[in-house]
Amino acid sequence: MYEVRIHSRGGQGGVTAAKLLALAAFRDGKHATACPFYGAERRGAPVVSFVRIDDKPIKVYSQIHEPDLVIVLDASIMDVVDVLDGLKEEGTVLLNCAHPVDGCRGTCYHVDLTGIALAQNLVVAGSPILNTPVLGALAKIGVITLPSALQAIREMFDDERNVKAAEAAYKELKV
Amino acid sequence: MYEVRIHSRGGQGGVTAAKLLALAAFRDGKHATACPFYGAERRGAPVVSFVRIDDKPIKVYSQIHEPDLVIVLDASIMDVVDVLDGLKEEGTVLLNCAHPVDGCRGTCYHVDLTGIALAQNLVVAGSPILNTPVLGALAKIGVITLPSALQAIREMFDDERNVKAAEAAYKELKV
Amino acid sequence: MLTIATGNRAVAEAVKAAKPAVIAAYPITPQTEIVEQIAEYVTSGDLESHYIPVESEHSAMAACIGASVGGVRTFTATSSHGLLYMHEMIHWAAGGRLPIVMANVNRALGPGWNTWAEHTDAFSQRDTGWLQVYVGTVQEAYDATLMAFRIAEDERVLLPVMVNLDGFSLSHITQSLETEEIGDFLPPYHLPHAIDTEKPRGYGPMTGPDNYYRFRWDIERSMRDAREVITEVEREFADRFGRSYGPTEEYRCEDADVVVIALGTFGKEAEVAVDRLRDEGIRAGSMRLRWFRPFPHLDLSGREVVVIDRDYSFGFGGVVANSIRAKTGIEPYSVIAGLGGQEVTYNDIADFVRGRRPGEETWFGVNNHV
Amino acid sequence: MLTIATGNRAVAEAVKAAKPAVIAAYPITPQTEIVEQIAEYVTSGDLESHYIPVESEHSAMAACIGASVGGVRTFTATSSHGLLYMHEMIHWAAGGRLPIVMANVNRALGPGWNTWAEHTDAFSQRDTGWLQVYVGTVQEAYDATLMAFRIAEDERVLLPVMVNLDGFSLSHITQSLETEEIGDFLPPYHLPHAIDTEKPRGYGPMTGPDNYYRFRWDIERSMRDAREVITEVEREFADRFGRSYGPTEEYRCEDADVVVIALGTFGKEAEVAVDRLRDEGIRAGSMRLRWFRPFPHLDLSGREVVVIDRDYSFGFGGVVANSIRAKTGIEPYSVIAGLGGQEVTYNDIADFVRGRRPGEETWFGVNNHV
Amino acid sequence: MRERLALSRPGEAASGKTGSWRTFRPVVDKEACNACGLCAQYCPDGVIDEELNVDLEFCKGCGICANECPKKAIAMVREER
Amino acid sequence: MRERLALSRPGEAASGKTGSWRTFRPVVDKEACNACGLCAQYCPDGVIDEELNVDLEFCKGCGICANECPKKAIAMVREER
Amino acid sequence: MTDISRRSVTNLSAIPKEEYIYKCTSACAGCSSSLCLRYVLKAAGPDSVLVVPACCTSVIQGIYPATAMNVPVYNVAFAAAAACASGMSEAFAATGRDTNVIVYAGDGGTVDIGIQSLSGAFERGANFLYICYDNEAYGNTGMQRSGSTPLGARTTTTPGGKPTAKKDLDRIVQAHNPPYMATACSAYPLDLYKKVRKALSIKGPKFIHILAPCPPGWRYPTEKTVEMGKLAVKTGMWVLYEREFGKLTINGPSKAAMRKPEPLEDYIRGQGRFKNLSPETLDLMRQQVEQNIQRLAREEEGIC
Amino acid sequence: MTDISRRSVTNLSAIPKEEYIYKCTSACAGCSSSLCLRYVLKAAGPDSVLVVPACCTSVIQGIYPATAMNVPVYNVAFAAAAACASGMSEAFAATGRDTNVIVYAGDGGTVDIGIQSLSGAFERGANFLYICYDNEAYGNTGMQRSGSTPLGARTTTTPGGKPTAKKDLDRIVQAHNPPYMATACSAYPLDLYKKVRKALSIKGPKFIHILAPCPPGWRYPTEKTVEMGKLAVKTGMWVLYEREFGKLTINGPSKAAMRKPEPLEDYIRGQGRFKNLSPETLDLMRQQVEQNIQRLAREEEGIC
Ligand SMILES: Cc1ncc(C[n+]2csc(CCOP(=O)(O)OP(=O)(O)O)c2C)c(N)n1
Ligand SMILES: Cc1ncc(C[n+]2csc(CCOP(=O)(O)OP(=O)(O)O)c2C)c(N)n1
Ligand code: SF4
Ligand code: SF4
Ligand code: SF4
Ligand code: SF4
Ligand code: SF4
Ligand code: SF4
Ligand SMILES: [Mg+2]
Ligand SMILES: [Mg+2]
Repeated sequence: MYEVRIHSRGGQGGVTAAKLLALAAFRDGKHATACPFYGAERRGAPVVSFVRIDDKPIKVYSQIHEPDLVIVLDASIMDVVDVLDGLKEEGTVLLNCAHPVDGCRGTCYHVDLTGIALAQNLVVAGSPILNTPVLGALAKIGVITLPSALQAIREMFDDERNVKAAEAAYKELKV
Repeated sequence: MYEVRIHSRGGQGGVTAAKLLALAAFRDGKHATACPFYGAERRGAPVVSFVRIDDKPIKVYSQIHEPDLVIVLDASIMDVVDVLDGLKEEGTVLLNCAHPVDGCRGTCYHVDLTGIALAQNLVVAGSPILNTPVLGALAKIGVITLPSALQAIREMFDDERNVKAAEAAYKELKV
Repeated sequence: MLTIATGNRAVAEAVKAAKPAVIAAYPITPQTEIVEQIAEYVTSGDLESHYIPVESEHSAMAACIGASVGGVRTFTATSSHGLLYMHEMIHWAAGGRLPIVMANVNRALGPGWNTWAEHTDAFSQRDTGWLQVYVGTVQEAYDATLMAFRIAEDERVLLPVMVNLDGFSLSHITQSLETEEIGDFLPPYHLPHAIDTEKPRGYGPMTGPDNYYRFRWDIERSMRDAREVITEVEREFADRFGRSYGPTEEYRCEDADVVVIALGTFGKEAEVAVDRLRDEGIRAGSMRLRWFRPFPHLDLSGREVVVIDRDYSFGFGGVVANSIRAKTGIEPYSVIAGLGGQEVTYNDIADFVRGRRPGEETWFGVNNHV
Repeated sequence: MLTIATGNRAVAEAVKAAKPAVIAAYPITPQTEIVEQIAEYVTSGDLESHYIPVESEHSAMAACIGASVGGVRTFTATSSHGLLYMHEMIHWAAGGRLPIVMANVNRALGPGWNTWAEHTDAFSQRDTGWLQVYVGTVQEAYDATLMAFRIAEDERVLLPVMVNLDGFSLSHITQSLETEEIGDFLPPYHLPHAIDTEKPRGYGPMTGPDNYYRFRWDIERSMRDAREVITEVEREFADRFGRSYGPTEEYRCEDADVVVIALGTFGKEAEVAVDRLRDEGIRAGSMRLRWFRPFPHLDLSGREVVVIDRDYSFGFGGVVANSIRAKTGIEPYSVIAGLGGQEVTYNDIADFVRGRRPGEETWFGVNNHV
Repeated sequence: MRERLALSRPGEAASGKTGSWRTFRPVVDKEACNACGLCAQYCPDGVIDEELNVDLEFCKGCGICANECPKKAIAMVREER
Repeated sequence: MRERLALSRPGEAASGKTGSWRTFRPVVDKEACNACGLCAQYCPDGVIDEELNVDLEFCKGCGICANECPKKAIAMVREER
Repeated sequence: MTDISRRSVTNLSAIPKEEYIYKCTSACAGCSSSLCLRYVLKAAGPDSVLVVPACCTSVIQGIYPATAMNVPVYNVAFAAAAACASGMSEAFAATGRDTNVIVYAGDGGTVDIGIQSLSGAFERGANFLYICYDNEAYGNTGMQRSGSTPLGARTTTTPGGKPTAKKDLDRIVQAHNPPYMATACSAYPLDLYKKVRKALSIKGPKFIHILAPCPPGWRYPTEKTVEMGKLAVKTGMWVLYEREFGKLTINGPSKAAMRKPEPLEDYIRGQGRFKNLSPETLDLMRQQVEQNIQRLAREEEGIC
Repeated sequence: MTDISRRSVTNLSAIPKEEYIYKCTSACAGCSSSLCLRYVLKAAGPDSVLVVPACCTSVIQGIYPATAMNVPVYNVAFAAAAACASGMSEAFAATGRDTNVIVYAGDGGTVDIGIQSLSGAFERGANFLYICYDNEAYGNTGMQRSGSTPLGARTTTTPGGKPTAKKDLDRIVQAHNPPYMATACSAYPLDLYKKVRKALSIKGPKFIHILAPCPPGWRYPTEKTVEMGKLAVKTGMWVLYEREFGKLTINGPSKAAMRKPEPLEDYIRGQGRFKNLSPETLDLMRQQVEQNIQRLAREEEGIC
């Protein structure tokens, strides 16, 4: 079972990112579940979501304490939340950040999703949309395939800018 | 245990009569309970109330099925309800009626409580008040003493016309 | 003072003695007399209290909640649909740890409309964190209401208490009643978490998964402590006023082979049945369950048990019978009787005992039973 | 069609397939998505239905009652305080013998506010005469909702059904979902006592002590008949759509020495715990209780039982543990866990089994336990 | 038929013969009457028919008919039983 | 002390440092400012003090201050982290 | 002897002879609410359903298994009438039925515990007729105060007289801009009949508020029921009007009363509930009556 | 550099500097309701209790064990605010305390599920201040329609736009004749401040209805919150007024707007929830705005 934890803030689309990832994995022929853990907070507050991907049906509903992959949609969260908590030794980290960040563990990727979203003018109520571009990055990392990523995006949104953003993230991902 | 069943119509004061009787018995030094059985009806519909009098504490809450005394505050009820149902062989009946009534069993008393109430102008919302005069009749029958009957009336009402009506009934009771 | 009174009147008398500063209630048959009597006391000045004539029972309980956390003793009374309509706030009052006292006049639930006695209304609130006591006489209605304030407000408890009396058969029956000068039996109201603008706090805010269950546990902890508090208060009450009560009232149980368990007036009427059965040579006893929350520790070992449930949990069974089964392991004969005021006499109760079939359930009056 | 969906979405999909003519609902976290999705379907025309955006849950249920007796299929959804607020009408719907289907997203009760999973909300309605089913997967949320209409509307039942899903942990989880063309799986709505102005009748009028209990008995009779109806419908569903369900879902129970009993998502997560325990050599099994009303006949003889209650009846105990005690005579190890979304993993569940103390109760996370 | 819930059927005398509630009975003086129909119109229980016959099985004796009669053609007479 | 119910205590940062929510940060040009105080008045979170210092630990970056400044003395600048 | 049958019909000719309430109900003698219900059902006809929350009307039908009502009556919980009716009306709409859905509710079930569901249903534009018969207290439970109890009236929960004013239900309903609303009074049954007919001809939420004097509650002799209603109108305590799509028409009897009102005391005096009313309270009542009349008169004139 | 501190106080001089809401709340960026609450508490001062039913305000305080509010806040069930407050105010009265009891509730908790307890408390004359901040939908649960959602607005439960008009809360409250009622808007915090002060100086039930634009709900960029409120007033969509003991005063900004209103489109255009509004709906809205203004203007002039 491949376990992913996504850190974001309310309104940034972390929950949708988890759903998209699960859908893409599902389109890859895997079993997948996505579960958000909602805090009591409004937009802006830290939120975690979990995605599990496996070849067998998944019966676990509790949170992920030892993720294989940690996605951080908002690097500022790292000041308040220990995003690397429990990350497996050989784990992977994906940061939304133009630059590499200190103190990362495992294989550490970064990409400026915010910049990509702003470039595509993907903004809702003042917040850039990060959930569709991040799928591109995940495809590049190999968690899902790029066609499934794009298909998942198209199933959920009918705005091609999201696809463009994902493709951009696929290209711009850096270690 | 002496068991009394009172038949009346909603608004005629049968429930209060039961309370008054219990109070008078209590003032006589007895144990007494009074319980009304309310139907789902409004004023005018038949209502039964029960009074139990005993020297020991009374633990029964259910209805009285074999009364020692049946009181009928409204003779017209006899057309619709079998008021004598279960009356003990040696039982007593008290009817609000100017004249004796056919088909009575046991010792059968009657008195024109309605007339007495109207004479005292004891009328509420168009209905003559029967519950205080009836106590006089009951004292005469010997269920309670007259002083206790009058005391009970005075404890519950501060209108001396009620006392007068009870005294009148005491006098006018006929077998 | 010794007089006669109905069960409803007794409750109102106890409230007059306890002097809650705020009373909020809504009328409903067969509770109405309580409300009317209190309104009368307040108008005449016999009771100095703020009586709030709310527009519904949900608001009655909400007003009591506001007043109780505002720092004063409060009381309300209801029945049946009124109780159901305040369900959300009943949960709230307990979660808010507010020592509100409520009289509930047990009545059946519609449809069809039925105003007579049944315990399903109160049992339907048995998970809420309220203490529940069921009384059997007019005197006990008075005594239990008084004690309810003392128990609820005890710092070890701080939970609301519901005093239950059977609709009509107790609420409207007239029996003798001794009222008391209660003196300092009830200490002044003191709520540790009363609103204090000098010490601002946020009451009942969002509480996450990490903390929520702790407060739930504290309710249960206080429920458990309440058993001791109840015993203490009942003992002190007996010392002061000469009438003693316990978690159950037992009648000729010591040597009984078969024990009838019931609540409220059936529990008293069962004593008459027991006398009859004893006359026949059946060693019967009666155990009237007074406290239902916290549920008492019962010792029934070696006895046959007949439970009368004036309630039902559909698709499951009688609530009392199954509680006893769960808590004692005994397989009672479960009789469902008295729903919606169905007439049950001591003769019927004696019949239940005579015809008992432990482990089975029967609906009184229904031919088609299991 | 095979896709992925949340538990809430699955419920909405099932409703779309069942085509109730009237839907009345009020939003509340974590149920909101159901309501929103249905509003979306109705607006887009995907579902031809009258959606009534009521002003409260009491009115939601009242509107369903009016519509159901008016002669059409109805649906509503709620959670937690919404469920409590409609308590009176929940009783009414069952007493009125109306086959309303409701999805309840199980959530804890305030104060403090807590939006996470707990079963106390629905258990607090367990006496009302509603059938209750608790689901464990997104697919099951869909399937159970569909079957709920068929079961409720069966002439042998004619009682409302509540489909329960854990707040967030199931309502918001995304899993795969197979939706169906249901064809004639749901026959047209037929209510024998639907309003008919050609045949005027008085519904639920004053009903005296002589008659009232008969109608209560009929509810129970139908509850008992419902067991058979449920089995039939679940069998037909399996035949048609290939997914089969029963009163419980058992996992590796055949040869188990110790069985974990839980509801909802804990019941699924327990299966993972069972696998781990088996790896350690502990012969564990899991029995997920699906139907809670009517309460299933359980055979647990010769087994140790660990019950996880995500609920509590204060002053009494865990509702599931005590129901099992009452109905089977077995003394389970009663674990109170997961209140208000308290995190419980398969490791924790395995720990409950490892450290089981039959006959005792423990509150997970509370040191100060009994 | 199995009755699943309390469904009552329409019928006269659903609450019994309410005529027995009366203390006073309306007596119409048809000579004095001008047939205005007001008594029938105002009778809460609809027990006065077009021919101004009072159905004494059901008349509750409220006296409204007598009170409203513009001709004072209705007298309320004490019932003797 | 035994806490019987959820009673929360007042304190800054009850919901954490909300400054981290920002995508854009207000930067006041004190030269252009006329000290009208409108920015402080309208800040929903009260994070602008009398000296017009923005408490960036808590400013959520809504931009109201900038939008309402009659002097256009506040610029919203993209946060780089 | 005059041929009475021929003459007696004139007055009632417009009104169907059919009665949908059988003799007898268990209403109190002299109950004006039952009188009103007779006319409501005559106007509505047999293809109608009554939705009745807890109130006197739930009781007067009689006890199971018989009912005095010859249309379907759905008895429902106290707070639930308007919501239940709105659900029922949607069900009928969904199945193409034209059946009238009529709530017949007391004042308590309307202005107190039922106002939320009433307000909600009206805001949503539900298609039904809501009738509130206002006996100004909780009759069914023995005359406790309701929000609709007038200032100064003694009830069992206001033994010293109600300290606050009668809740202004009509202005509350008016705020919801229903297509049709009207007041009525049991003393004017033909007027009520017409209003019910008109209401039922309009789609959407309709409202009729009937003043329904109640002998045991108001403490007057039963025979005065109609007289009491007329006095309410003639003194201006109660104004008969209709508001169709926002346009107000004050009805004849009230028009007359507004020109030359009878003294308020005539209304007050006959009622036990107003015994010992203080002169100050009476003055306040008088002011309120005048304000209300003026407000309505100005509205009708189109000034506001 | 200019000495800013000296000059900056002028505008705010009347307003206490004390803040009773700590930095930070978890309100959305640009939340106008939090802005309002700042001023409400400044006006009320520390001897005040907030009673808060389920709504955004129950969440923005923060999660246990910390709260951003520095006055006691009693969080209570959704439908219970006014009743709870009335009980609390009686408790304070019984113990001789002068503490302000203030309900701070959303529009859903006021016009929908809370209207019954509000109406009851006002009818009883309870002594407290009820403030409804109106973001015209259920914000806390993610913007479903409320009774207060305006005609045509898209919410998650009215994806095609709300088919019925905004419930007229103010006329409903007005029907209860409270001694003080007012409207306010988050874009005019000093006006709000004054109104809260005045309300709290009066005994009995007081009411303030605040229009509180909400960026995620109305779908406009966060920085436009104040602008949106001003536009509501300037277009006449929202009228600022006070009614003291029945006497209406329309406040300055609305007076100006009534003389020369800005085009309604300016208000509509900036909000995503009004996207694809049909011209007919816009016309209807315009009519409603005009009617409302005229009604208020006439009332102020004393015509009715
Ligand atoms: C939730 C609930 N609370 C209280 C009652 C009790 N109750 C039944 S009818 C009634 C009063 C009805 O008053 P109103 O609506 O004015 O009608 P009326 O009886 O005067 O005809 C009350 C308090 C109830 N049935 N349900
Ligand atoms: C009885 C009940 N039903 C539903 C809810 C869920 N709920 C909580 S807040 C809310 C919406 C509040 O809307 P509003 O009053 O307008 O305040 P806002 O969130 O917009 O600030 C809802 C539906 C609840 N808590 N209780
Ligand atoms: S007395 Fe009353 S019930 Fe009898 S006929 Fe006259 S009006 Fe009708
Ligand atoms: S009211 Fe009088 S005059 Fe008119 S029809 Fe009746 S009896 Fe005749
Ligand atoms: S951006 Fe918003 S939160 Fe930050 S200072 Fe300006 S108004 Fe305040
Ligand atoms: S609003 Fe602009 S001009 Fe006014 S004080 Fe703020 S920065 Fe200065
Ligand atoms: S109490 Fe009044 S309204 Fe109710 S039935 Fe009697 S007279 Fe009619
Ligand atoms: S949803 Fe709207 S009202 Fe609620 S906190 Fe956010 S901005 Fe404020
Ligand atoms: Mg009434
Ligand atoms: Mg809102």
